[in-house]
Amino acid sequence: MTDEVRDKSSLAPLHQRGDGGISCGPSATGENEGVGVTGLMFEEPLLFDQGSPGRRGCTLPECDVPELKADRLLPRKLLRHDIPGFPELSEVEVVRHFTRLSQWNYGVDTGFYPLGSCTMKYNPKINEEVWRLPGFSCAHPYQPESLIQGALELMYELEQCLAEVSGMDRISLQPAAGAQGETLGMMLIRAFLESKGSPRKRVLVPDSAHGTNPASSAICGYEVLQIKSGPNGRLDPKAVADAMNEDVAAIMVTNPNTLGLFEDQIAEVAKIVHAKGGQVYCDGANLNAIIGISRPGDTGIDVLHINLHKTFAVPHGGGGPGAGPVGLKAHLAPFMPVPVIEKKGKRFVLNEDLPSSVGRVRAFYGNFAALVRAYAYIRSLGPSGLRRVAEVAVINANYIMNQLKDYYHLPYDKFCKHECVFSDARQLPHGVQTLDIAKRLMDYGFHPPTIYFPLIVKGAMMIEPTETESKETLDQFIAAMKRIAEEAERDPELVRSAPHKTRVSRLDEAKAARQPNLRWKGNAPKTATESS
Amino acid sequence: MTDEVRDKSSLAPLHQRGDGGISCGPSATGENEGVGVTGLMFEEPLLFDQGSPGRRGCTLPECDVPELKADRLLPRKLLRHDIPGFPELSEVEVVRHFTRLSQWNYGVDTGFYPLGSCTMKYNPKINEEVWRLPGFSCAHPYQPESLIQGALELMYELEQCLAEVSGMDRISLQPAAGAQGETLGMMLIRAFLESKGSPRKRVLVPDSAHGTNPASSAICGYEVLQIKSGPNGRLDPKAVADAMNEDVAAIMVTNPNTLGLFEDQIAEVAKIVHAKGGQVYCDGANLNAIIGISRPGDTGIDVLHINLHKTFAVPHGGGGPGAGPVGLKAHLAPFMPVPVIEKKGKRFVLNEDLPSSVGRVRAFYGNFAALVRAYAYIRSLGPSGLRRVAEVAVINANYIMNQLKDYYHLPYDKFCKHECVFSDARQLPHGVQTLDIAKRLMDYGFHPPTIYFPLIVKGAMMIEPTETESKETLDQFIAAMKRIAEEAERDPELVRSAPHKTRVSRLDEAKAARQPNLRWKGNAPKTATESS
Amino acid sequence: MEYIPNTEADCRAMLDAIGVRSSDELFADIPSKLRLKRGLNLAPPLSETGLRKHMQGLAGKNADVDQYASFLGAGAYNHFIPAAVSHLVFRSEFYTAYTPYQPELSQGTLQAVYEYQTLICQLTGMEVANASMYDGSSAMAEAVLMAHRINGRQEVVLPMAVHPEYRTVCRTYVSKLGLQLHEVPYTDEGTTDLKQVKAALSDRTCAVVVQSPNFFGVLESLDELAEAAHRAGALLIVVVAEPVSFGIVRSPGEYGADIVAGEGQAFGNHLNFGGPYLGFFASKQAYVRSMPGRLVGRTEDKAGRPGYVLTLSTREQHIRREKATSNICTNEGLCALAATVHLSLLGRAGLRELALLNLRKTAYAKAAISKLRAYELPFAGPTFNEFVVRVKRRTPAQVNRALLAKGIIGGVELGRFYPELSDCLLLCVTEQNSREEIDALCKAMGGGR
Amino acid sequence: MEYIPNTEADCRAMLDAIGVRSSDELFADIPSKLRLKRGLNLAPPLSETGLRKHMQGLAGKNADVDQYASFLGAGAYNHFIPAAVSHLVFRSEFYTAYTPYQPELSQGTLQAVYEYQTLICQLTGMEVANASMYDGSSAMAEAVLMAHRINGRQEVVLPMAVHPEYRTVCRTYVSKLGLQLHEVPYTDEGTTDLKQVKAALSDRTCAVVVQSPNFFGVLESLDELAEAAHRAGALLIVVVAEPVSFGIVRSPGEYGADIVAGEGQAFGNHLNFGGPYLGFFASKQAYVRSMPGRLVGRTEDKAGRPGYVLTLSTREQHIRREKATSNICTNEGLCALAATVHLSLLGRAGLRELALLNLRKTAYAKAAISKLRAYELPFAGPTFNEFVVRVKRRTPAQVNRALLAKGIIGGVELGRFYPELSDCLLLCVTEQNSREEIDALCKAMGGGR
Ligand SMILES: Cc1ncc(COP(=O)(O)O)c(C=O)c1O
Ligand SMILES: Cc1ncc(COP(=O)(O)O)c(C=O)c1O
Repeated sequence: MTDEVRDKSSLAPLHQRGDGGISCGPSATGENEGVGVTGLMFEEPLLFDQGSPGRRGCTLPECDVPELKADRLLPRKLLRHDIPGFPELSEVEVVRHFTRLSQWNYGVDTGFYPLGSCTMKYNPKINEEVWRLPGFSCAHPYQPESLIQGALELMYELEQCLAEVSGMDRISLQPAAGAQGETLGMMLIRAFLESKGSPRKRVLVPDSAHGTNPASSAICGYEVLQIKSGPNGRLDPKAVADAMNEDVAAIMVTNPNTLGLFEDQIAEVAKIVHAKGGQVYCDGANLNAIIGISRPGDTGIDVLHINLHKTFAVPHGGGGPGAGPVGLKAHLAPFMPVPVIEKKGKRFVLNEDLPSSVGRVRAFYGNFAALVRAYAYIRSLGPSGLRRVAEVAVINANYIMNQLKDYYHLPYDKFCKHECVFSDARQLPHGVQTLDIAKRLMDYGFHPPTIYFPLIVKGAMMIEPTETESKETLDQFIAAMKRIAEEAERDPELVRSAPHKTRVSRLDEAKAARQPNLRWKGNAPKTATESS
Repeated sequence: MTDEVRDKSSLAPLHQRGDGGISCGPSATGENEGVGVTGLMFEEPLLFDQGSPGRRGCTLPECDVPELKADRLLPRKLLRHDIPGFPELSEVEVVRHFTRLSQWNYGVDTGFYPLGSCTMKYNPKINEEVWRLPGFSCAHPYQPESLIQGALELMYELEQCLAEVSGMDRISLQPAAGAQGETLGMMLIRAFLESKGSPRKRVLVPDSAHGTNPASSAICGYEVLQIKSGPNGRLDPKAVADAMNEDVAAIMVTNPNTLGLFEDQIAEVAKIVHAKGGQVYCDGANLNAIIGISRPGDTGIDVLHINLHKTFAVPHGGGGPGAGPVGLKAHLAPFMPVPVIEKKGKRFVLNEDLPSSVGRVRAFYGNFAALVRAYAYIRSLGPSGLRRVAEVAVINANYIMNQLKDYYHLPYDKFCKHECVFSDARQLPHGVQTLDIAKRLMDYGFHPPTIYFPLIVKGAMMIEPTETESKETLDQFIAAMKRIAEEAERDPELVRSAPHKTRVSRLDEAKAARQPNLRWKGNAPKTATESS
Repeated sequence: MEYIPNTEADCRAMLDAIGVRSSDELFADIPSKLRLKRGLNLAPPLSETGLRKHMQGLAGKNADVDQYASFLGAGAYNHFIPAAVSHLVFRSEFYTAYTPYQPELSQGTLQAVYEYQTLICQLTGMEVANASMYDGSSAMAEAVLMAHRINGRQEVVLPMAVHPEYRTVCRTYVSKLGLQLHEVPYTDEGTTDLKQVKAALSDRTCAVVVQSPNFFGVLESLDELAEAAHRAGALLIVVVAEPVSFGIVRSPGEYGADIVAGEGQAFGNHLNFGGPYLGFFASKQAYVRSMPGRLVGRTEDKAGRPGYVLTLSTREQHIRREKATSNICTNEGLCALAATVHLSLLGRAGLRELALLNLRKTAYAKAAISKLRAYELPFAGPTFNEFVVRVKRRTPAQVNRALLAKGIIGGVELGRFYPELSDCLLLCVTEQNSREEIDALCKAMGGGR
Repeated sequence: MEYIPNTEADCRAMLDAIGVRSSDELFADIPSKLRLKRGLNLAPPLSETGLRKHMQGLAGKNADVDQYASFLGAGAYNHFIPAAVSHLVFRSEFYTAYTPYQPELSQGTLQAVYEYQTLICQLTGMEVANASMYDGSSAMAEAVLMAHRINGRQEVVLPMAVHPEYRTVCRTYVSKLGLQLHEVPYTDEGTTDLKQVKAALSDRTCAVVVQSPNFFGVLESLDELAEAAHRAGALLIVVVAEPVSFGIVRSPGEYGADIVAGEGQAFGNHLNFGGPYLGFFASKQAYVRSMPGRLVGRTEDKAGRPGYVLTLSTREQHIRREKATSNICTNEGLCALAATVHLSLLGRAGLRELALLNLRKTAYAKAAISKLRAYELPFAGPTFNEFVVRVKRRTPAQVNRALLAKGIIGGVELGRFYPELSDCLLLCVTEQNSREEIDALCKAMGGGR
């Protein structure tokens, strides 16, 4: 802890504080390490290691009511007098702090971000403009219905759009993300099965599934039985049939799956599961690959979630928020979470009166600002544009797959959909593994792909270019990947010690987990348990 | 020219195209120069060297009228069919292009920007929000008066504020920048003198003046007579008296002047000039130092300009736009440019009817969006806040001056106002000059001060911290300056070869001027004169 | 607009390289009967201008809190947001990034989350905080699940003074795992009935949940609740939906809370018609390995320079799958960033001042309304910036309609959630409500005397 | 709010270091009689919320073009601006930077200006363009001054079909140097009277100025004007106030223009009640050293990497002082950046399509209005997106008032600038005016039949 305790008022000498350095073009002389970092980029201490007592970064509205003292307004024993260590900064300091931090980040607006399964497509700027319209961003969720007709209409229309795109009968816009969509979807299945007599015990999940699938099953009180993928990377109806029985509540299928392959036996699988009274959940995270071409709802499934922050261009925000609407077939509609939006004549209403509803997975109605963006996106592209998304996303992915397959091991050598998955099998003999390749890509200016997922491919590199990348960008990425393959043979240490050109070099994740340091403690009040 | 002609469709190999590189932490291995640049920062080719035929970056409104062919709408001989070489880019490409370019720039939001005479203070974010209100940013200048009352009221009120702050009788908000303010101011003087019989011939300008002063005098048809500053860096009334006669139209005095000193003899000088029928122009670019403390209008001057993009926190925009309102005494009011804003009862009107007006220096009414910001700034600070600006700006400047005076030659050793001016006299013996020191500051993360101005200080370094910098930032800057002074002695080559840590190293300005390359020509149509 | 750079010619070149004649061949693996044989039945594409107009039209059909004086709260608060917040949050390096899986390219996000975690600890008085949850309600549900993981017990005491929608969410989440929720009533003070809490406690009690300020705006007696819970070996979960109260009210940590979960929207996030909001989540250090959600930790790089990474991820779904502490993956990162920026701007003095301002405005409004003959304040407990008003001669709906006619959005009609309070309104007064607005509210309410 | 980080204590520490007791001592050099003995008489400070409300109040007293259908042009054009433009232009690295005096820290600004210069050359068909001027009107005045520097002649032919405010600015600027302006009238076509131009030409003629599309929206015959001017040894200065026309109209460069100056607001810059706008300025290569304003050039760094710098600055005031080619210092850099971004987004096909759309909409409106009995189109020349309408039975002011009552802002009343056209309106139709708006305009105009 001691190295974090700093006297923020005293002026640390430049070389300790490391402030303000910018650095390091190819002609760097290196005479002053410790001052500079990389590029036009600054060392920036924590908020808590800056500022000066009494500084403030904003003015509050004037107090136009009597200025009673706090202890005349609340019982003294409830009062808090100070928050030691809380920031004391001026507006310019806060602005520079976060401006500098932002410059340490890589986003889609910076460059190619081929994180597989994440669909990091470009986020249109007009969508960022429209969700901020005061009628959307400054509307309170409990405003009287007459004053929220535009919001309800938008949600109602978005439901229709998503139902059409997914082939489902109804849509709930409530879930805040894909995983919450899964939670809700599995709850719907559970409620349905309960209404038929028993919730059952178990959920089948393919071994290639995203971690949220088993985790969501567990939250809904189910055991998870893992199903092994077939040799072609797809679900084998036989394996499903073997595992299926009256204890099985459902199967969760990701389609297209995390290997970037379409589950061509999905209809067969659904038939098998339905025959034994089970339900079929579809993880629609990868809808981008098939939008306008095939509808999950036409493949025999019962429930589905869609990640609006993937297929529908809602920006991911460095971690969120997103939105994970759930599509469902009519038989599940009685169990939908409340409220549902209905159209009564020309008015839109919120209906809370659904006696069999599972309840709610969150307060209010959903991540509305994300819904606004997704709706705007759908309206911008229209039907042909959405289909073109899938086509180009798939062409782009296959192009990368084709161009790199002589350089990296391709466990499933087929055409892919939205992404292709390689492994490090060819580089391992040189002592270079997937992590190294990923880090080395950074030196070439690219964000790495998703790595070590799906778990069924050892050392997986899952590359999803999306449709918003140009051929030139793909070619540059391909060239960099080829070069790295070459480097792995010629100079493996160069790759193993990457990245070399980022603000920090490879970070010690093991240390972070071994000695967790999860917050600044320079000045915090110590509580009993903590000091013990 | 050949090196600029590139085939934009073919994929240049990575090392030629240099795309996508990011680079160069202290642990850089240098194995791949040519790919990386510095930091999380990208090579970014020109707009014209990117894209692909047929790409487009935006959609236009749908055509809802008959789609007649161009040649049915205009005579064929007037028609243009194409603009070869014009960009063909998608939205994501344009966004990445300018995002990356922005990352090569240094702004006030990035760090300390002590450009002397430029008053690079922090630009409050709320001001950026309010000028964009549709009622301001989407109002057409020729809207009927009843639909622009808010804009006129704002301009009227801003005039009152600026008149109070400057001590002048009237304000014209028309000029787009300081230099245009000077133009207008000198035109007012000329018109006034003409009305008295003769415009006269000459304008007196101190040798410390900004280049715009003599240039503005020239545009108004005056010869310039340079007045030597006194040994204390200020105007010597004696020198003015010697130069003053009936041929002299005016004197242009910058107060506080470009050495950061208050012209304490200004009243005396004004008396001398007025006695011979001349007028006194005050360059108010440095008003920040005295706002609320001394008013130029109370010092005997007749005309003044103020740079709203300096004292009044309008951002400088990487070159502009700014606004340069002109203050004037009542005797000059008949000559003001049209229109003037007047209040008639509760209505605000534009009055074009000023028979003796000099005319206009621009279309419409001024850089309105800049005026909105300046008005917002004044309303945020109020009278005490504005005075505090001057106090802290002057404390900050004197602190730097005091802390560095043992390291750098200080030609005028006095308390200063908003800025202090050093020279490279102590470093020259080591072969290090002002330019080197400026470039070396970049390696420490600071924007250099203004250099080689004012001209009367050989190798001048003009440092203006403004009031929006914290003591900690000043201390870091001071530490860097001290370290550079030390480096200049110990390792002059290190300083001479700076900067070492920027995206590009020192640029060859001589070459740029010798072989001017002022635009991309890869694909431009050649006109007769050009190919000759 | 499709936002697709590649032209037909670009695609052609790629298809040639791939060695197929058309993109159809790439979709050959989709069985014909699973393909859509028609175009999607959606409206044709809009141009950017067309879209802007369409969206302006929809937005224009909603009222916003700038057009009306609004006294709505109940878990969604209209607070001042400095202009610098959205300027910074919408720097594209932040908002177009993914979850920071690759720390060397995500130090901006990661340091900001570390700062956010610190701020949440400071506010709540807790030792460790995560990187965010979906919203306050699901954070509360996850807190209950976490308590269950910690002590394995099955019963949860859930006061009725907790936000009704939060309770529904909790029930929806936890019932699948067989947990039982015991709802306990509130007193005349508007606080949770301590006696009933005590009566409900046993060695099967997993946790006592308490919201403070509670749904009625009343501050609960956390000291007594903590003592009672801990005496029974249960955990105390404190929920805070209006975190501006942290500026002036003693922190849950000081009372020994084990988990603090809540809604951070009030800091830097717009009302957004209910979302995205910001679930915050903090606990005692001892429980960190049972925590849901992402955590950022400080570490160093190969050269010993400090840096930040996602850590303790063996708790999470991508490693632990069905055994994970939660299934959360995408969270509310950008909302947390907005809160971090807002709190940095408010700062030590500003946050306190903001809280005090809310207290003062609310006290002013309460005093004025209590003087109106047709109303009374049913709950006597101390409040922060919300309070319940009983309408004596009309229905709350009538009052609200009358207010609306004067350009005022009144309070939440409590009958919607509490049949026994169907003659009551829940009003919220923040720094955004000027004295004139409050006076206008009282005048319009008084109009019905 | 003062936006000052340093507290009293910080200042105290600095004053101690300086060695003075108070800041007063630092102001001791200002003679007492020159000091203000009282506080400034200004309104007290507003909080951010107070300011926001105050400014919303003022803005609300203006109409904006989103509320009304507007047919105003005349040098300020309501065009579609893609959302990406302001997102990019307001990245703070751009807008909080100064003029790029230090190229190593300003490559972003500098490369963008180089690109802007290229785009202006491409649009105008000229060989060299500067980094921007204040606006179209002052750019035109500077073009005349430049022509004077080039050939030393004193007389300028200035058609009355040039924007009246531009002419006033020109007169204001150039008269001090003894230049004479000869105004020449326009014909029934609405074009400049070529015969009169020829009559005005002599070996004293410095330049012929011509605006195209001219103030009446009519395209001038640049070929004949160029020939006439050049035959007299004068320069041809072409002024363009509506640069969207470049998308479909042959460029001035193709006609041999010597200098092209104009207003670039139409690209990416909002109406802003008249400013800031964007003066663009281009000329033949041969005249570059006589050009006003900043120029960015490509060069290389010590390692041979390409980079950009301000160049040929020996023309400028900071070097040449009273002998400079202009006194301009601060220019309209950010407006030029907005234009660069907008043009990049429009691109080769988009710009042409935009121009065509303006032509088509205008043709539609002209055709519809020409059918109204109470109006006629006095000028027969080809127009781009503006045209003059003669009002037969009422005054133009009456028509405008009637339109306003229908939510339509009509045209500029030409009597304001041309007494002989006091029965005329100048209407502008852009891509922002929907067919419904145009139909509504015609209907409302027709109402007066
Ligand atoms: C296949 C798959 N399923 C589920 C998820 C979970 O979605 P979210 O992160 O929105 O909760 C993801 C996202 O990473 C995914 O890729
Ligand atoms: C002292 C002084 N005068 C005049 C000017 C010219 O002002 P502007 O750049 O606004 O034209 C400047 C700005 O650099 C200046 O510093």
